Amino acid sequence: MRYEKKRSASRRTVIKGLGAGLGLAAAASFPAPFVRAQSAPVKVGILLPYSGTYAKLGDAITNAMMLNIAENGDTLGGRPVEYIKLDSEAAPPKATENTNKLILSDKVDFLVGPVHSGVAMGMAKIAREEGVITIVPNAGADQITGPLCAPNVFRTSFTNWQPSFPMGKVLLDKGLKNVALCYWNYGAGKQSAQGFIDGFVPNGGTIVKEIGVPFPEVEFQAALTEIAAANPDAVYVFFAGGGAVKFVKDYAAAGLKDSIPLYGSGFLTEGVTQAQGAAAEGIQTTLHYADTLDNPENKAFRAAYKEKFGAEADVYAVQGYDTGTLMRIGMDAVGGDMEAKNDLIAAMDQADFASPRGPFKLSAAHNPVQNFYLREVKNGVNEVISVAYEGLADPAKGCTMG
Amino acid sequence: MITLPNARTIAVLLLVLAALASVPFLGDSFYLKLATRVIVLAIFAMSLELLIGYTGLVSFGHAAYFGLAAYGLQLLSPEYDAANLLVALPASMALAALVALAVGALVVRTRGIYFIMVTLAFAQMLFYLVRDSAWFGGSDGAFIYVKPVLRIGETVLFSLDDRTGFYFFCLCCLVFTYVLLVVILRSPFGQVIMGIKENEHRMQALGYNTYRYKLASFVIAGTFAGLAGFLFAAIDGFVSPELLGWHQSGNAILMILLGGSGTLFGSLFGAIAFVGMEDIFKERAIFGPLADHWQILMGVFVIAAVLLLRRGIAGWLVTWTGRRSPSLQERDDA
Amino acid sequence: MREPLLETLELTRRFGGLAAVKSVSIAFAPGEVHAVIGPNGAGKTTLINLLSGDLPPTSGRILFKGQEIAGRPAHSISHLGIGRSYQKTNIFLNFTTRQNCWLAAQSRLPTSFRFFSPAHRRQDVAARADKALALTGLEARAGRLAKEMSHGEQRQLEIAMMLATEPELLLLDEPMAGMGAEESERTVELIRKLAADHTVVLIEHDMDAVFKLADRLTVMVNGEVLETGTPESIRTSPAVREAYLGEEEALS
Amino acid sequence: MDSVFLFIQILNGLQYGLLLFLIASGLTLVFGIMGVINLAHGSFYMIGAYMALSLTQLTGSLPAALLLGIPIALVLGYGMEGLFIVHLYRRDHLDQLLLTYGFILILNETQSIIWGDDAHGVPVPSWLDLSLPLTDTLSYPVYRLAVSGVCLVLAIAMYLVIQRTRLGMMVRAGESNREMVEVLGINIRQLYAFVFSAGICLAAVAGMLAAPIESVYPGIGEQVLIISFVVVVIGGIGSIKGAFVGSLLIGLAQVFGQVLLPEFSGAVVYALMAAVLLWRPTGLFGRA
Repeated sequence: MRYEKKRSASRRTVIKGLGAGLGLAAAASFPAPFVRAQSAPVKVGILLPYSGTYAKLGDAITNAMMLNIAENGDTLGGRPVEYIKLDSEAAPPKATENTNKLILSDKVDFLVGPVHSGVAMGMAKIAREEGVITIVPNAGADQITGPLCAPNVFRTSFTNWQPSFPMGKVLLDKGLKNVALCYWNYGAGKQSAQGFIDGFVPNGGTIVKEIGVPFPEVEFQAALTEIAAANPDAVYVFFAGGGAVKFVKDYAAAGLKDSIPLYGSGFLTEGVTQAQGAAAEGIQTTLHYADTLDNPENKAFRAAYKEKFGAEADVYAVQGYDTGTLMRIGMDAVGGDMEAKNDLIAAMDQADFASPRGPFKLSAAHNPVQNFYLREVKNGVNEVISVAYEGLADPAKGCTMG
Repeated sequence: MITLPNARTIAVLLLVLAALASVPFLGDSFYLKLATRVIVLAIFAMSLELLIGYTGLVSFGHAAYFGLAAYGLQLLSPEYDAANLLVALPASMALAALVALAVGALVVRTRGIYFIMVTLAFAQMLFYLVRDSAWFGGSDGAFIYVKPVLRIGETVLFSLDDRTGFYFFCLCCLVFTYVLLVVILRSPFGQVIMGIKENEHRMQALGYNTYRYKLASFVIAGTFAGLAGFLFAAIDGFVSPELLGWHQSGNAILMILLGGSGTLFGSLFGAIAFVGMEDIFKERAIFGPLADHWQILMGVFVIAAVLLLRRGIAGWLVTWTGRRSPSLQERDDA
Repeated sequence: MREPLLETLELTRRFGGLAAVKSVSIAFAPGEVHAVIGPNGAGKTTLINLLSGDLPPTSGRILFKGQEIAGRPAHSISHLGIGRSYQKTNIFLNFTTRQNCWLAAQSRLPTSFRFFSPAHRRQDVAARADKALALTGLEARAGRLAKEMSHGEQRQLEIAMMLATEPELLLLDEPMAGMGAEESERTVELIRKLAADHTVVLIEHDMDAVFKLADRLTVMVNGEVLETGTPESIRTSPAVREAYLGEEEALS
Repeated sequence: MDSVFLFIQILNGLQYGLLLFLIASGLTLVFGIMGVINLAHGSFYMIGAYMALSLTQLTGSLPAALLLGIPIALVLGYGMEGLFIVHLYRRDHLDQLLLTYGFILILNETQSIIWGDDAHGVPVPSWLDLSLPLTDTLSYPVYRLAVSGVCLVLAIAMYLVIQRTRLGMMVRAGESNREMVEVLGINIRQLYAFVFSAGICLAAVAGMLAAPIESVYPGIGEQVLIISFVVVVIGGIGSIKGAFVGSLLIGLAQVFGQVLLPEFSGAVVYALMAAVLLWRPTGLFGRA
């Protein structure tokens, strides 16, 4: 891994002239020659979706992360912070190009992003090669902190496997032994399903039916009919966003809600209960966060977020907020000296703090070790019922670190 | 019919080529990678231009062949070792060509709007197959850990891991593609496909089995799209199913629009403009808060370009350099 | 009569419910100029389209040299030695005149799947193209873009392209349509010259031209053959007079 | 699978197919009659869905929202035709493709600005918010059946308009022969403006009717666009009958693909399309 950097003051002007002439110029800003000093801003490059389906997540993460750093006087390790935002468009073909831009052209000190797992893969590829400290604030692809894990790559969210794993035990405890699985048949859906299976089958549960719906198809009638035909004790699903809204409503409209209880990974009811309405009432899910978590950090965070942005914080905001915390921990440890990168990484690696989601620390693979909460939708709110699993770490299969 | 570009146009092209060739000497790895990407996209657009500009087939699924060859490299790369360029490159292009042959055999029987939709639909089918089937590494994409090398026997002559070397390799591929396509267009075969674009019915009456020529053109275009896809995968060593998606096909068409349909070299300008354009629209210093909604700017620009910039950058260049090449046909006549 | 070069048997083509060509049986003898005349909508152009393979017949047979060709695609019929010109000028407008003829001549190469040799260096193709240009008197126009030529010249080019494919049988669909008197005259001369070593099927509205050129005539009305015969017998046929002359006095 | 569930799956497929028909019929009309390819068709489906959201909030009832939304959609279509599409009739398909692609970008981002990026539910009208029990566990939402009914009525109405009225005669003439329309003294400009507006309106109505079923979220339009293309390809361009049959086939293929070939269900409808093309290159009811 290369930590040293080459910088030349005149380079940018040369490129600017030539690049503009050829139309190649990344019309990024061209600041005055970099002054190597502790007072020079820390550059945080943010690659998140600001357009398209995932724009809402990108905004929440960005807002909360900036809120966190603003609470620290807009500094990291005593240095001011400069943000460089880039729209990822949730488009994997552009992931490496955008990452290159932030790392090679803007020379960011920290790289934050993305939401989409495909983009995360492209980003991780470059981040691993260039060695820039990277924090993934959402994308849950297991590989990032699995086979692709790297000392400079951190995650403040979850692996797709994580939220589903605790539910296996929850269902068995309720005596629900025959379960049908239904999920979007793509990376996140399959990994989520695997998480559930890992927590369910070895403990004596049986998967009576597994239904993969082609992503991002939202026509669920066929799947619902299959579920009804299998007549399981319960159904466990992975859907998110618009698909989650539709599935929950369709499930209720098909009359299944009263006969076969519906469980899911927390994204099923995250940020969409308004749209789901009455159909969501009573659905239980597991996630590493709930809006109603009763701890002082959460209350303070939610109040501050609401005051500043006029909107309720959500799980994505928490992940963004903790991204800020993680950067603060690292930068405080080295007093803002990016040259002390190994120390910085070591400090982040050892991070152990009280997050709005509860206790937060990192596994050897740099994925959060965190509580998973069993939640139930009551009056459109995900109320915490219990801690379904305390301090769950991802198995990080294939990671050779630590 | 195709004529060689006139002296002034050639001079401009050589200047651009020289400018491109000088990029590695700036010593900036970001711009080097960006320029590599532009060149690879230019090859992609140029391959599509053979269909759109010279055979009259508006394919809206060209990314399928681009993406398949990209996956070809991924599949042929051992996890801890480099693939041999001499094997992986021809094999990936052959994969693209074979699939183009199978799809083409069905789709070139259709025309016009029908052709557009059918090519799109087949590309989507391939997209879903790559994304959902177990062979291709899943919906999140896959890595090529070690870049391919040119190896004869045990001797490694050249590795694509060398960014400068790779850049010149791509530049050579671009020049090679351009020259080869010009040669093809000037050949009897080239005359036939241009005749088909101009008036397919008459070509049939003259005794040409136009189906076979259109199919051949479709396969050649798919093969060169495969070349571009292979190189694209080698830039950063990352492939994703979206490389086959319809947005990617749309981008290639957009490059042709910007560059100007009717000249092969327009594709290069189209690729440059395409890559530059987005960055400009995303620039807050120019567009202020509108930059946050850069897709609106992009949309307005595309619409304006269609309505006003009829012949693209290349058309403008050809006019500027004097004599208009007869190969530039007014779209109205189509 | 000699063995016909081209023969239709009970040839029928329907468009929806409408039969444009109804049970048409005509024999075209080798070496003759056979004109097909009839009022608008008689089905003449549809007949040509069936013969050239531009349209498949609904039923019936077409025999060329005794071989069944009904339903074959146009390109395959062209290669048997049947060339056609179109009533509506059907040329490559953005190509030069010479390139138009080149493309036509090139179709006689065993294959055009040649990717690397420059097309314009093919001497055999160039020779055929130049010959066709010479026959039609378009040599001086060889370098002009087709779309920049006059209507009459475009009509000539239409015929030149057909000739560049060196056919044995010519299907001429109103070669004089829209031409001035002088141009018509030249075209009549050209067809006469061609008739020396080609069989010609001619559709034409200009009756002067038809009677100057035709060895035999077929009169079609409403998709059916009314009568076939020599110019003399057609001129004097009461049936033809009744069906046809009522609307067109020119037949004298 | 026992016969009851088989029957239910067929019902699922037909019901989904009817919804697809509503979207695809507008597309095939515009393709067939005007020869224009409109990539933004799906975006108008999306606009319809969002209109249903806002207008039901405003009026409190979906039928009222429909009554308000239809004229809005017609005006949007009329405006787009008059300002932009009109320049494309003599251009090639490449330009049509790009111009309407530009519209996708603009409309998607506009949606994000106006309505934000949240997912929203649109309530089913209370008098239709019922379910019919089919088995012990499974029942069928009445609203879905009602939508199927509306789609059927619209299909029949379109058939009658096209086969039996003077307007339909013009449409049919335009479909087969542009010159003939001019000869008949029909104002082709007006005809095109009407057809395009009607096509956009059908897309928007589909979006409005589907909103309570589908929910409303960003990107909803692009998904239906490509599947509608497949419907049109299978049915044959310009054929309403083809769109109808094609929609039902796709609906069934989608459902049974999921049940029988779950691993490749995403590709099943395209495989169906390939099979139809092998058999009939111009679609089931397309003209050669």
